[in-house]
Amino acid sequence: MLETGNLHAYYGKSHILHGVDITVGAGEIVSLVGRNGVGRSTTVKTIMGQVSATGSIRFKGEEILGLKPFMIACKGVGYVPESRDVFPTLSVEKNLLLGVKSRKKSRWGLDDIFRMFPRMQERRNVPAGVLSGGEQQMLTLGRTLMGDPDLILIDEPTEGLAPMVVAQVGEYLQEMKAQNISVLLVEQKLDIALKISQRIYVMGHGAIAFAGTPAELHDNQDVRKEWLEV
Amino acid sequence: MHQGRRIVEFLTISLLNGISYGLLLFMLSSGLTLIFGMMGVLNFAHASFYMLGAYFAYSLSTVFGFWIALVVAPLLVAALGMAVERFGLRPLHKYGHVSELLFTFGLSYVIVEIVHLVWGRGAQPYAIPPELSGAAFTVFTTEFPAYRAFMMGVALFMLLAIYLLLTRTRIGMVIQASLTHPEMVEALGHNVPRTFMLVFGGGCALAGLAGVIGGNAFVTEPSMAAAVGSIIFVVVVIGGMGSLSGALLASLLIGIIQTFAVALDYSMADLLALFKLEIGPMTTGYQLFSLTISQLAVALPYLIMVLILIVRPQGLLGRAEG
Amino acid sequence: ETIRIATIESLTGTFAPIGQNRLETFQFMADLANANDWAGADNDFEVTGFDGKASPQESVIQLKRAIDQGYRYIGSGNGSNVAFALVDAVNKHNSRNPGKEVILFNYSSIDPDLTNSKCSFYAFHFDSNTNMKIEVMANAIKDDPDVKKVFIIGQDYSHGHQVSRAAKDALARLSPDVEVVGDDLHPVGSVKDFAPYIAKIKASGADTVITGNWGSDLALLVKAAESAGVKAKFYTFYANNTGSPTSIGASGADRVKVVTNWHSNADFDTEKGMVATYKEKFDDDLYMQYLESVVGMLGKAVQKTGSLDPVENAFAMEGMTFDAMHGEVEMRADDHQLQQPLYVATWTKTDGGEVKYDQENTGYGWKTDTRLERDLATQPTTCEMDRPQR
Amino acid sequence: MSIALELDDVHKSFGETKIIRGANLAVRSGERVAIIGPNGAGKSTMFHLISGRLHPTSGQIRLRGEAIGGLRPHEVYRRGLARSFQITNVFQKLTTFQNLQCAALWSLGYRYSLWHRLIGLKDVRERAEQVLEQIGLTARRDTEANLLSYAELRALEIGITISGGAEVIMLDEPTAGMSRHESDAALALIRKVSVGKTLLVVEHDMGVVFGLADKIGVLVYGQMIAFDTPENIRGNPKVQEAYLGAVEAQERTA
Amino acid sequence: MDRKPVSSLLIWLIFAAALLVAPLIFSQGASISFLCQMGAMTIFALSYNILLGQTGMLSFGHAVYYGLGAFGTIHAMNWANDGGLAIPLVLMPLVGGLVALIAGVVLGYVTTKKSGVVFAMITLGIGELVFAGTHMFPAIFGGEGGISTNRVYGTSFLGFTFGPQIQVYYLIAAWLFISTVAMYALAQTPLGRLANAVRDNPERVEFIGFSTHWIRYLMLVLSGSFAGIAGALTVINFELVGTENVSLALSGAILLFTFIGGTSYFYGPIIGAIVGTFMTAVLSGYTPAWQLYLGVSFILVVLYLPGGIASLFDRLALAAARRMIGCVALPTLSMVVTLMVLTAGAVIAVEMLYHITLHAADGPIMQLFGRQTDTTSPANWLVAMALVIMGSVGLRMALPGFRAAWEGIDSGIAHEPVTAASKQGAAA
Ligand SMILES: Nc1ncnc2c1ncn2[C@@H]1O[C@H](COP(=O)(O)OP(=O)(O)OP(=O)(O)O)[C@@H](O)[C@H]1O
Ligand SMILES: Nc1ncnc2c1ncn2[C@@H]1O[C@H](COP(=O)(O)OP(=O)(O)OP(=O)(O)O)[C@@H](O)[C@H]1O
Ligand SMILES: CC(C)C[C@H](N)C(=O)O
Ligand SMILES: [Mg+2]
Ligand SMILES: [Mg+2]
Repeated sequence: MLETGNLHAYYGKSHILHGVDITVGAGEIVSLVGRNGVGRSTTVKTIMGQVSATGSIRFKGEEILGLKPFMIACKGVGYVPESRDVFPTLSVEKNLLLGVKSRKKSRWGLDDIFRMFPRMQERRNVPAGVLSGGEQQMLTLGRTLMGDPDLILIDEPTEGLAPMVVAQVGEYLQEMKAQNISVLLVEQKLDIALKISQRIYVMGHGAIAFAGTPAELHDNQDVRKEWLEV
Repeated sequence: MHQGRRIVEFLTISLLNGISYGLLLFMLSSGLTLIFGMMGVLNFAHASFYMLGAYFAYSLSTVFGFWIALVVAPLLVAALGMAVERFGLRPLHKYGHVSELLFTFGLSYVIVEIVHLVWGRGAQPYAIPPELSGAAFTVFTTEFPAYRAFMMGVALFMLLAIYLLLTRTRIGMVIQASLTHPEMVEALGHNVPRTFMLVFGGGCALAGLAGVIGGNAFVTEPSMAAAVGSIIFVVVVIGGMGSLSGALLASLLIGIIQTFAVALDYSMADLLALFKLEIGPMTTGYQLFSLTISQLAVALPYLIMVLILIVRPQGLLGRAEG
Repeated sequence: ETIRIATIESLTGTFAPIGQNRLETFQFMADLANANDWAGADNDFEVTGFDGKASPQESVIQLKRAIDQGYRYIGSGNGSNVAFALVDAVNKHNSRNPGKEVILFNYSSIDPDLTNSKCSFYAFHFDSNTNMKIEVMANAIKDDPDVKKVFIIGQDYSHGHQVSRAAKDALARLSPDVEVVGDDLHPVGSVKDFAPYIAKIKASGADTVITGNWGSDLALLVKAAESAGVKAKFYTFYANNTGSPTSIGASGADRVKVVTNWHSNADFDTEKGMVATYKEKFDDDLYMQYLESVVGMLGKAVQKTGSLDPVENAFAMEGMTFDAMHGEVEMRADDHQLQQPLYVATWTKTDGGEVKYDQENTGYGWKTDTRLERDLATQPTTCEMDRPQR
Repeated sequence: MSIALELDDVHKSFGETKIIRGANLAVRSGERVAIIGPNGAGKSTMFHLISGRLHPTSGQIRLRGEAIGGLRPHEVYRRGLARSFQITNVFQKLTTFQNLQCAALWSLGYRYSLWHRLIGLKDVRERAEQVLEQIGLTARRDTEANLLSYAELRALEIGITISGGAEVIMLDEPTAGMSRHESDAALALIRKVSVGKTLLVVEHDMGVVFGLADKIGVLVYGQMIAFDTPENIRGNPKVQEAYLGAVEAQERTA
Repeated sequence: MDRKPVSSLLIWLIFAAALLVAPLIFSQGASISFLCQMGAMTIFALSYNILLGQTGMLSFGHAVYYGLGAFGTIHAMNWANDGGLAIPLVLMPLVGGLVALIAGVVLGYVTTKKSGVVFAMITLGIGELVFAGTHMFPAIFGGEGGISTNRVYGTSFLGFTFGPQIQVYYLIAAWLFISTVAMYALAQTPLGRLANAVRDNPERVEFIGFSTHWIRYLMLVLSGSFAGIAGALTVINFELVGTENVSLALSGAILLFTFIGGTSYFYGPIIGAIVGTFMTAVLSGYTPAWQLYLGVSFILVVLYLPGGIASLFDRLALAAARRMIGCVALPTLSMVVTLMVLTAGAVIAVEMLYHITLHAADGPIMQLFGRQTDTTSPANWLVAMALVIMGSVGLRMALPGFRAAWEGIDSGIAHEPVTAASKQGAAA
């Protein structure tokens, strides 16, 4: 589904990614963990075409590096950013509708989203700007699904969520997997990552420091010591 | 009776004049409202695009005649507008609306000068096409010019077009969302830059069309932009920033009020005179008392605007912010 | 030597076409003078335009600039509002900088106060003032049977006020039976849609309109009247100024009249060819013949005094006569108001004969109704001129 | 001990939707209180109501006995209550130091003065520098705020809130978006600055909540379903199902 | 911080000295009255920046205060001329300031309730309203004719009659100095700093105990008063006021000037006023295209130099402070050269075009940079085009190097305490 090769990314002159190689298989949940500031968000932004980079990004076998973000999106990549970026002035419903891509016919409709997050249905007509932190998180997730992506990049979806909702989000991701959508999950909370993902990448200093299954990571004390714990 | 007839005649004609003037104002301000309402850009060069519309139309009509000009001139203006958006506003987007506003403000200076350069300082003999000169109908003895009628027609057509655009497409939503998070909108698969360019171009086209119509209804001269420059802002503000129906309402309001005000030579002094209060040049504040409504006509729109802003800052039909 | 004249005109804004024409005529006349040595073989005129933007303050700024650049002769082709400001500024300058005096030639502003209460030794006025013109107009109206109800409309500034004042008392004196059914003022240069005013005129039932409007304020007024099918007569001062003829067009034929000191079809044997040459040089009409008198009289003065000193030449010009294209003119010493013939003319189809030249390629031009000789056209003055001692 | 802040059956609805449905709360002065609750429960809204950004639809809000419901933010502040924001909210073009200077002005009685030279005001400078010290940004004293990193901004956010010396302080998710390491630091900071003051925090990070609070209030659907000591809150079954559900798991990884 | 007062004292001395010697350097005729205008405009621009730069209020009606101040002054002067009121000319600017202050107190309260675009619109409305109003009360505002006065009245002040232009200059210079000091001081007060806070984040200001409305109101009244002083000085200079002194055009012009100068630096507006007055008062004397040049340079500033001209100086100073002039010198030089080539080409073309449209009748020959130029000869057009092309190509090549070099310096800024200090900066 997704495959990056020797990805180097830059903000202005500061060199953030130093050759990142990750792959995401079809219908697979892959997590990207690591300390703050190591470049996880940058990685997903780069895939989304928002950060200038060199190397290669192949999606469904076709090179998408250098394409404009909206083209990449139209090819079936969904993105849930770290900063939730709901459209504050638009109503919740309009926010969701904006998720729909111009041409394609979508597997997900408003009702599916409302079934997933009943709270959204209640708040349907209020401007999204007034939603609580958590609600905004749900909204962005739903909005991305409306676009019917084959791969979703999610950056820290559980941030600022009440513990119970955090658990829910985990389940939603599972559900998507069931719908045979691939997920690249950037997570801060290791427990979830370990729980729901098939493979885990640990990132350090803008490069992949470890790749393997949750089990392997769970056992590998030194990696966790060096790259995750404080 | 003779007198009575004349009053009726006067009222009808004045009303028609007011409405047609109001509709021209609407043609002018609709584009402005559109651009502001959608993109949040206060386009100070809007009146300049109106002027360009008139000049293009003049030049074109000398070669191809009015009807071609009527279609082509607005398109040229639109093209120009898109160029402005693409090379002027787009790079400024990140600095926020004030710098966009300032850019258009500077642009208005430049456009006047370009007009000077290309067409000179004098007024252009941009004439009403023969098909449309003459009277549409006569009220008793006064003829109502066919061209003013035509003007009204075009304005209404314009209103319809915009309405369809806004209701039948998602453009509005996309733009509004892009105001706060352009990257996110792109990430959802919308081509934001192109949409912005189209909207701005569209707004300018409307101004251009107004120019084609207003240019020969009144005068085509370099100061024509400045002449309407601030009144259209008044319309937009009174109507409620970004509200199209508000703009329509405000335009008609101003058009009619101003037209009738000109006719009323009554002053406070006259009013008081009714109550046997004599106001003479000696009275303190005679200036104020002797001021006739027709003298006030020029100031009325601004007076209304300021009052509106005080009692109802979001304008007649504007949404309250926050 | 070169006689450098700085003339202050409105070269930008709504009245630019008027100012442009005046400047061009000035330079045209200067060339003519230089070709014919009006100021003697060894003196040449040079005219430079300064843009007063039709604003008193801006014009005074330009005056300062001109003076700073060493100009001693200043022309002014603006509204009376500007003229008053310039006269005032010139007086101040002269009193503060003895030996550096400048003098002002006003060839446009016709507010009578300029040659009465506000008259100045340093200012000369070459256009007949409102009182003179209105007197002639009122006489024409007296002899015009179908004038019964008059509507006076003017620009809301001193000139407009004066026209309305003068018109009302002249009509009262000369034809008491004529009724003034309306008297209205509108903002200067900013009205683009005159329809409301026309509706007003219409409602008043007037058959004749008297207006001192000029520039676009006249052009638009007539245009609006035309499109509302108003058939009233227009008695004007400036219907022959750039812009207006076009908008008067065919529909104004035999209805629009102008009271002026000269028009292109006024006994054209004397100014043979001049109208044509001007037309083909500037693709515009010659109507500011006053500038011939300005250049001519200054030249004559320079020849007489043999010096370029403004004060000396000012004295020389007092009471001077000059043989202008429309007859002999005299600069009256008491108030520096040029005494010259006056015409009343009507907008008519050109006929190659009496109506030879048209204006702005409309196919219509001016046909003289009456010509008033200079002594008949004069008016008394209340001016008490105080002159510098020499 | 006297009551510092008191909410008495406070309601708030936006149009139709009721957000706060009769919230009650009584905070003793000197107490450290944490407000927790599911997303959208109305925690931030409650803060807005207390701090004057929003006005209650009905009910009483009292600050040291005085009714403050309906006052404008600056009026509330002048009565000794300062707050921070969930989304960082500082003066971007001013330096860290100047940010704190501004925040200190009112309490030191300079109001809208135009007859003092700011640099000359010794007390303001000392106050600002002292706070700078506390929030550990002394090194960034003259850096423009918009050049600070996220964690530094959150610290400044707190700094601005405290430098007015108000004795009731409200912090809305002070550690949101911080790594565990960073939030530990933040926790320490909050402990330090809230000594002898009345503190209200909204937090989702249970580490912080339980590490900080003397009392915990649980807000669910606009109602304060519990207000008690941490131990009792942990035990409280209502809270369990309404909110803490997954907290155990999280604690483990913490 | 501690050594700043010293250095700024020096700067003030330089400033004063500059004001003293200016008329000696630019002594020939025209330039004295030009300097006078510049002085008044400088105060006006500085006062405008109290709103735009310091408080973040974009006003389209600042001329209202300038103009009303002017009208107030001229009536006071005429009154004084008639022996009615015994205020010497030197103190007239205070009258202007006072009138404007009152106007600010009256109009300001409503206008400052809102901020941002709404504020901009309200000021536009009030501006137009006052402008229209001036036409309705000719007895007070002189209608189309304006009001004139005589600045020479009463007993002379230390032997100054203020008839001669040079004496007026020194009067204006003195007031310019005083006002500048006052406005700089204002920026240093608590209120001044709070204004900056309002500019950056009005909402938060409410939460540190201040009413944003009140702060905006105070700042508007203050800046209005200084504008009034500027208006008064203009009156003293021209002895005439017209309604254009309250016009939108003037409000717009001052916005242009201020922004070109640079709104985020105290001294920006001074540069702006100098450049602006130069263009309107001097350049307009030489070319009809001056407004084009003004507009274009404004647009260029908005697009490529948001910090205004002042930011150039600031960066140079920074480069100097970092001893990095060396690494920017060459790229900058090449940049400047190519720009000049480009400009030259453009100017030639524009001037010839203007000649063709405006002075066609005077034949094809025109004076350009002191030499006869035939506007019809293709040669000249080719030259112009060539220059433009060379310029733009050169620009393309020079730009990357230029960018890189300066970014090299800017990138330092982040960790550079100096900048922030120098921004709130000395009036250099
Ligand atoms: N817009 C930007 N300009 C310059 N540097 C940036 C920018 N955004 C991020 N960085 C830097 O890039 C590095 C990686 O940032 P990134 O957001 O990818 O970190 P992260 O792994 O997502 O951590 P977290 O999201 O938890 O903060 C950080 O050092 C950050 O300072
Ligand atoms: N102005 C408003 N109009 C309508 N609804 C609003 C408005 N402001 C807030 N709300 C609603 O009030 C509810 C509470 O919002 P609030 O921000 O207080 O939640 P919260 O407790 O802070 O949640 P979180 O912990 O996620 O921040 C949300 O459902 C939100 O949509
Ligand atoms: C330019 C002229 C037509 C001005 C007019 N005659 C006046 O006196 O104001
Ligand atoms: Mg991240
Ligand atoms: Mg919250």
